[in-house]
Amino acid sequence: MQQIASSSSAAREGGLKSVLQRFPFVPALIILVALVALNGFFEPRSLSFGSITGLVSTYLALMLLAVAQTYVVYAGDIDLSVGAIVSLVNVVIIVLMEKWGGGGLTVLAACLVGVLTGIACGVVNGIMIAGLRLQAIVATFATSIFFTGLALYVLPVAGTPAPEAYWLTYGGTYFGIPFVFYVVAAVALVLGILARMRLSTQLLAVGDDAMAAFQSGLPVTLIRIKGYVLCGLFSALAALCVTGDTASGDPLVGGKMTLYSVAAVVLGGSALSGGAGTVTGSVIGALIIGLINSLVFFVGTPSEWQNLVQGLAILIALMAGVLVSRGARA
Amino acid sequence: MSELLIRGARKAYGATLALRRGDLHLLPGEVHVLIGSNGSGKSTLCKIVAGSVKPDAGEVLLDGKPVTIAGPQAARALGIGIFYQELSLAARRTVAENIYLPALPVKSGVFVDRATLEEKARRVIADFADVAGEGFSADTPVETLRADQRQLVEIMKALATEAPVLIFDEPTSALDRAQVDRFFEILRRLKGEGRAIIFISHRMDEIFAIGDRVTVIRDGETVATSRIAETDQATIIHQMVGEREELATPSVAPAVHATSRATVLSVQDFSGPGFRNVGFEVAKGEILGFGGLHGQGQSSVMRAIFGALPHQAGSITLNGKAHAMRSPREAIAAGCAYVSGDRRRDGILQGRPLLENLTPIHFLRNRLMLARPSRLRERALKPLQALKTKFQALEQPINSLSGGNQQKIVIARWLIDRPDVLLLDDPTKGIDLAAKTDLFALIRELAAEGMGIVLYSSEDAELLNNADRILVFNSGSVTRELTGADRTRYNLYHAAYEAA
Amino acid sequence: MSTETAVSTIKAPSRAIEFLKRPLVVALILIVVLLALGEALSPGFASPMQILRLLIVASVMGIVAAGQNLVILGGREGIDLSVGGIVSLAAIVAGNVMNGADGGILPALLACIAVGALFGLFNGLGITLLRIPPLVMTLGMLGVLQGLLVVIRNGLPSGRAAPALSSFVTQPFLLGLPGIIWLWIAIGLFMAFLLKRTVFGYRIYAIGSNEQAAYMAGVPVKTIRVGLFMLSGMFAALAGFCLLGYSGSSFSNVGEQYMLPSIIAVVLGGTPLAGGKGDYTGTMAGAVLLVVLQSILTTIHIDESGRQMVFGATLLVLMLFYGRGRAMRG
Amino acid sequence: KDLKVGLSNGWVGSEWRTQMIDEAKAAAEAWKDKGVNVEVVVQSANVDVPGQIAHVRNFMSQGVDAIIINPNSPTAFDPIFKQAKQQGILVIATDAEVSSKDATYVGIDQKAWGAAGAKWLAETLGGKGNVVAINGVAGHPANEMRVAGYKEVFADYPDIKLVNEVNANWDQAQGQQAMQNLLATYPDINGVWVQDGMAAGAWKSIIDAKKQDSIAASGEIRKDFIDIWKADKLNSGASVNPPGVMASALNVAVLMLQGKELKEPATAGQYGNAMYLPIPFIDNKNLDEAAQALDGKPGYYSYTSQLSIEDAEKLFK
Ligand SMILES: Nc1ncnc2c1ncn2[C@@H]1O[C@H](COP(=O)(O)OP(=O)(O)OP(=O)(O)O)[C@@H](O)[C@H]1O
Ligand SMILES: Nc1ncnc2c1ncn2[C@@H]1O[C@H](COP(=O)(O)OP(=O)(O)OP(=O)(O)O)[C@@H](O)[C@H]1O
Ligand SMILES: [Mg+2]
Ligand SMILES: [Mg+2]
Repeated sequence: MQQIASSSSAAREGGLKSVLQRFPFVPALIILVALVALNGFFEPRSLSFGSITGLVSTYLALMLLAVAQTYVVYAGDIDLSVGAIVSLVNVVIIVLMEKWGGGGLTVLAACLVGVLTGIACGVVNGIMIAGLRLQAIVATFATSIFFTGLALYVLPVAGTPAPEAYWLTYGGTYFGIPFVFYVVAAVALVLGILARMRLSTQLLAVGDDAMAAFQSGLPVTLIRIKGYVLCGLFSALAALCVTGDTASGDPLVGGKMTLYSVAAVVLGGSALSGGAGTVTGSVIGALIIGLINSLVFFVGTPSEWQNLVQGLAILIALMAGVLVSRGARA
Repeated sequence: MSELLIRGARKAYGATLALRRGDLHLLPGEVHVLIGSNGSGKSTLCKIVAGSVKPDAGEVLLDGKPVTIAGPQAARALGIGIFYQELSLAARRTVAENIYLPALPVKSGVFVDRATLEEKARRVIADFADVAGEGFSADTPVETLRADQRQLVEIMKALATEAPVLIFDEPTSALDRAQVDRFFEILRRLKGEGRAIIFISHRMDEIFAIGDRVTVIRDGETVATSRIAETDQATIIHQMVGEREELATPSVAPAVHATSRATVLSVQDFSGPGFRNVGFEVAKGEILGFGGLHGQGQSSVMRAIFGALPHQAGSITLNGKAHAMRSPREAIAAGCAYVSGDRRRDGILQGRPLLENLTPIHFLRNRLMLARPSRLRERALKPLQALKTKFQALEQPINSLSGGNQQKIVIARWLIDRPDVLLLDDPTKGIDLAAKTDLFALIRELAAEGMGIVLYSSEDAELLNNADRILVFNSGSVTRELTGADRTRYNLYHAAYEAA
Repeated sequence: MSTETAVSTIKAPSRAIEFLKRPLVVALILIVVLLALGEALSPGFASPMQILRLLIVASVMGIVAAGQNLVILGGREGIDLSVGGIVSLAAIVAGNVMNGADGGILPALLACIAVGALFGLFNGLGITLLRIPPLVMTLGMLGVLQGLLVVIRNGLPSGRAAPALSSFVTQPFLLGLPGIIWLWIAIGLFMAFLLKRTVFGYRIYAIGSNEQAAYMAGVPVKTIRVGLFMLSGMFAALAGFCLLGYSGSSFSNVGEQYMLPSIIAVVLGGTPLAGGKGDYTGTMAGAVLLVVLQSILTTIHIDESGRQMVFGATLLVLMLFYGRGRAMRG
Repeated sequence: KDLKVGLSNGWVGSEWRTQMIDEAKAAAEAWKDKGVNVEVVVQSANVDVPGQIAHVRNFMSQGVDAIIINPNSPTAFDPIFKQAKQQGILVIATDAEVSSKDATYVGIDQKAWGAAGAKWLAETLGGKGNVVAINGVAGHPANEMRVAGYKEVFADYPDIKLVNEVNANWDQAQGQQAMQNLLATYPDINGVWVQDGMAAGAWKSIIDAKKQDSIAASGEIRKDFIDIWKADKLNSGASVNPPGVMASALNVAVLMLQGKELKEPATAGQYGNAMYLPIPFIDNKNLDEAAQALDGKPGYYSYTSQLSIEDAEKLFK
């Protein structure tokens, strides 16, 4: 009797747990929904279609950057240079678009070079950390200084405008749907494909226990380098979005985004120690950061308190994210 | 059909020469036992063959052709599969993913083929389905499994390689009897298929049950290879220990009864995670054995007494005083000691000098604030000598010792200041025969000095030979107490296997 | 063909080589090389006065790094990103308490140490009781501290350093060395004593190398870890206090420049981020090395982009010397 | 009609910014006496460019009448300002110029600011000597404009030799360290061009090296520096970037919202949308006046000036 009762309750608990195990971003999603509701309560117009579009186009870059960060976090690594990569790619494409005249085809070519730049940065990071076995936190901090220097070299002063063709497209509306939503859909598709790829599982296995993965015969170094390459790639895509939203070059534009990308990954329920997480969660985490910032304003926080309230809210959300996702695994 | 020849394999870690001259000739269709005391270089030799350790010298010939084994991947490609003593599992991946981690089935070149994966995994699991225990399926994350179940996953992972050469480095150390039996059945089948199998174990009965030939390795050097049928236990042990003649016959201490009847530890109505209504008393000078199948609550009870697991009900009385035992600190202060068989997790301070590994209990029990290395060194040496630990200096990092010697360090830390109660939770896991003998002699001595000792061992012989009294655990409860002449293998098995 | 046919005798690595591979020695050699290089590039760079001034700057960095070092040694991915915020906060608190009066020095010191300890305590409690990863907890705390700085500055006059404190930091005090260098030496001795001769020190290494085993051996894991974060906060606060003496008045964001460099100093000093290994002597050399490198770059006449690229690349090269992890295939 | 004005500040790392917001709030209060209700809503936080774009979007969601922004980028706001204008929102940038045609810049000319300090330095040195420059954040537009300003001036003085330029990121301690390194490597420098925020630090190093009698260097407009300046009789001069710029911008914005038209349309500057405010200059001649103006203020308080409502009204038809 007793045994039956206890086992059925265990099954129920297991049900909740397995939901959290399959979808570790559920808690983040709940926070997100709550934040949307609160934003709407304090400023109904923030839920208008235009405002939502604005929110998405502003934070699309951070979402992509959080995704970028997630792939290295999968393998138990971290990349503190993502912001610098965003800056570098931003100035590279801006300078190229200006140099090449800013026509449709040259814009695409510049974007391609930008993406390759991001990938190259990822390769550098990957070789430094996986190949030469430097510690990720300090090595990527060093590469971030290097990439920033490079960005300053490419474009010493913020300001060169992007061709109208570029940012009007990014901000435009096609068939009644804003361009950014097409981007979101495309990104979702790509992420779905990546999640089913062997590389995702391999990255997670490496993050779980690198030695075990190596001894099992996985090419650990190569896998980690691929993680950094994915990170560089998505950082470059984030830079394309930043450029679309800001329509100009700025060698420092990404600097502050690095730590936010780490925060977004944690908010999304991924473990910084590696081996567990989802990119969906990170995307949600990025939106949470954006919504916290606007909510703090909409509730009418006095200006001198805004930073503190935002800081506290993010700290609490981070703690909640960690606690809940651990509850899912414990 | 593969024939493997290893000649003159050599590996040094800094000043430690792990393998001096490893030779091994492995034939298709045999189970080749590799035996040697702790730290003799067995795992090192295996890892060289598996590609995860780079040898300093030596050659490997596969079917007569010299081969270069550049890494684990290369080894797999050459048809070598391995079970690692320390396991090679990704805890948060599922059983199926772990089994096929090195070669995940893919479709369209890049996507994981989940359906094929699950199906293939189910087929491998099916071999062990009835002995694997509850909660073991293809999509269970490995982190939720028990130690024996994890070992089964590692076995399946090795089997799934379908490699002609298979290496098993202590695959049975956490398995219960039924699991071992099943594993051996499979080994015999593979042997029949012509696979070449290396098998390592410290359990003599297993060696004689499954082996065809045996190679003995001593101090990093291969000393002899013989057919199992043409050798015996005494000869093997003689080859293992070299000149230490007196150890050739395993010393089996007769059951001594408690010298004094004074109760030192009393546990009543004890319930917690994995055990229910357990009650017993340990007298001064007594060695109380915990028996039964693997994972029936023996370990949990000990950990709960030690404060490392919470208990829900019951009382613990030590030297006449009741204790809540909310943490190991409290238990240690009360005079309790606990030695875990899982030294990597619970025991050693990885990378730290022996001295630091030896002193934490001493600090706590003497409420010290300052550490004076010269004084500490003096204190630490005595128990190390008593355990015949092999080491060069107290400043060397603990990972420069072999597994067995690491375990001796962990035990020695408890002996600087004598505890009143010693809880031994499978303390000899991975310890060689000679060391075991030393250890049990010492335990008997400690008991004679008035300590109360609780011993759990996954090896029945160890229990029967050393415990004065045995409580048999089944499904978290004590189902039988064996004393005096009742302490027979038959009674032990009978109690262990009967339905709770 | 064989795995490795050469029948080699194992070379016991010679003592000299072992010695030269020690992080402390490498750092010291590099410091000398850099000073010589600096002197060659711009005469006067390695003059005794200038070296003294570099040491003053290095000592502030070194004091922050002392706390960082302890937290990192304690393992479990120990890291303290909030030190930057604590340095700033402490400088403001100290400046306001002493407000230019020598008599206020002691109360100011006590006040800012208390502030450092308090935030260290918050960090420590979040990390141990709620088991938030240190990177996440201290990152969140950094956000809170930055917000707090804004609030505090709105309500407080900015303080000034007492003359005695200023001269303690910048003027010769004993044997021609400023007081702060003596303070740093004292901290070096204190750290050596703490780590090598106290039970607390032994326990730091114990929890850093295997927390679970330490717990089973009766080490009060949580208490120690909370203590480490409190010490880190206190060292950061002490550095903020000294920085006030260095710059004369407190101003916002003084501490920002110490956050990641303090970690770099620890790593250059031979303490791996994994913890459980390393000591403070190396970190001291690491701090000097970092400061010498930075100031060499200030004195050579190149563009900022060039400076950053050289700085980033040099850090990477330095890490390659001895910041590398172990190979998977031993 | 009641007016709602959004103030956006994307960096909170200095007291100057705090004062800027406070003065703008005070200016809004002052309109009450004129019978105009001006409600200000403020977003002031350390954000990156995308974060500040979000500020603007939040203001748009709230339906403000005007946005006054101290922008983190000159060009990045072009698209969002365009949207704001389409919604009928008046956009005014202050402190740093923006390229958007949909916005007006009300503030000082940063290039002239840099030039004023350089001119003072060059003249103080009698047109000759070795000079070093300590700049803010490399790549930041305000910094680069100031740099362009001093470069242009120094080019006119062939005997002034600019021996090195370094960046100390508008951080006082970094400015102090940079100065210390520069003093060690260039023992014979005569002049230092340094921006506010770092000047106090640079001066500290100069004083520690006991070179205050042989070096002329630019100074700061914060009260605690001006006190030292006065007490130690430093050879210094400071162009004033008054924190009151945002208040000035607010006054202009309110008048514009009331439908008034500028006498001279804002067409100055490289983007042709600027309306420059005068740049006061403090040197030893008027130091006492400046000190008097700051009397009784806290140490971090900056010397300030702004367009009063009356001054602003004079600019309109
Ligand atoms: N990674 C390593 N670093 C340093 N020394 C090592 C390392 N691995 C093994 N050794 C040393 O090499 C020797 C042989 O170790 P090995 O693990 O091969 O022994 P073993 O025969 O498998 O022993 P056991 O029965 O205890 O598992 C031991 O002295 C051990 O301390
Ligand atoms: N029941 C347990 N079994 C094994 N390990 C544990 C257990 N509880 C905690 N630990 C390990 O020890 C760490 C610290 O645990 P803990 O409770 O409880 O510290 P403590 O020794 O009680 O410290 P303090 O005495 O300061 O409270 C945990 O993070 C975990 O790794
Ligand atoms: Mg072994
Ligand atoms: Mg406790």
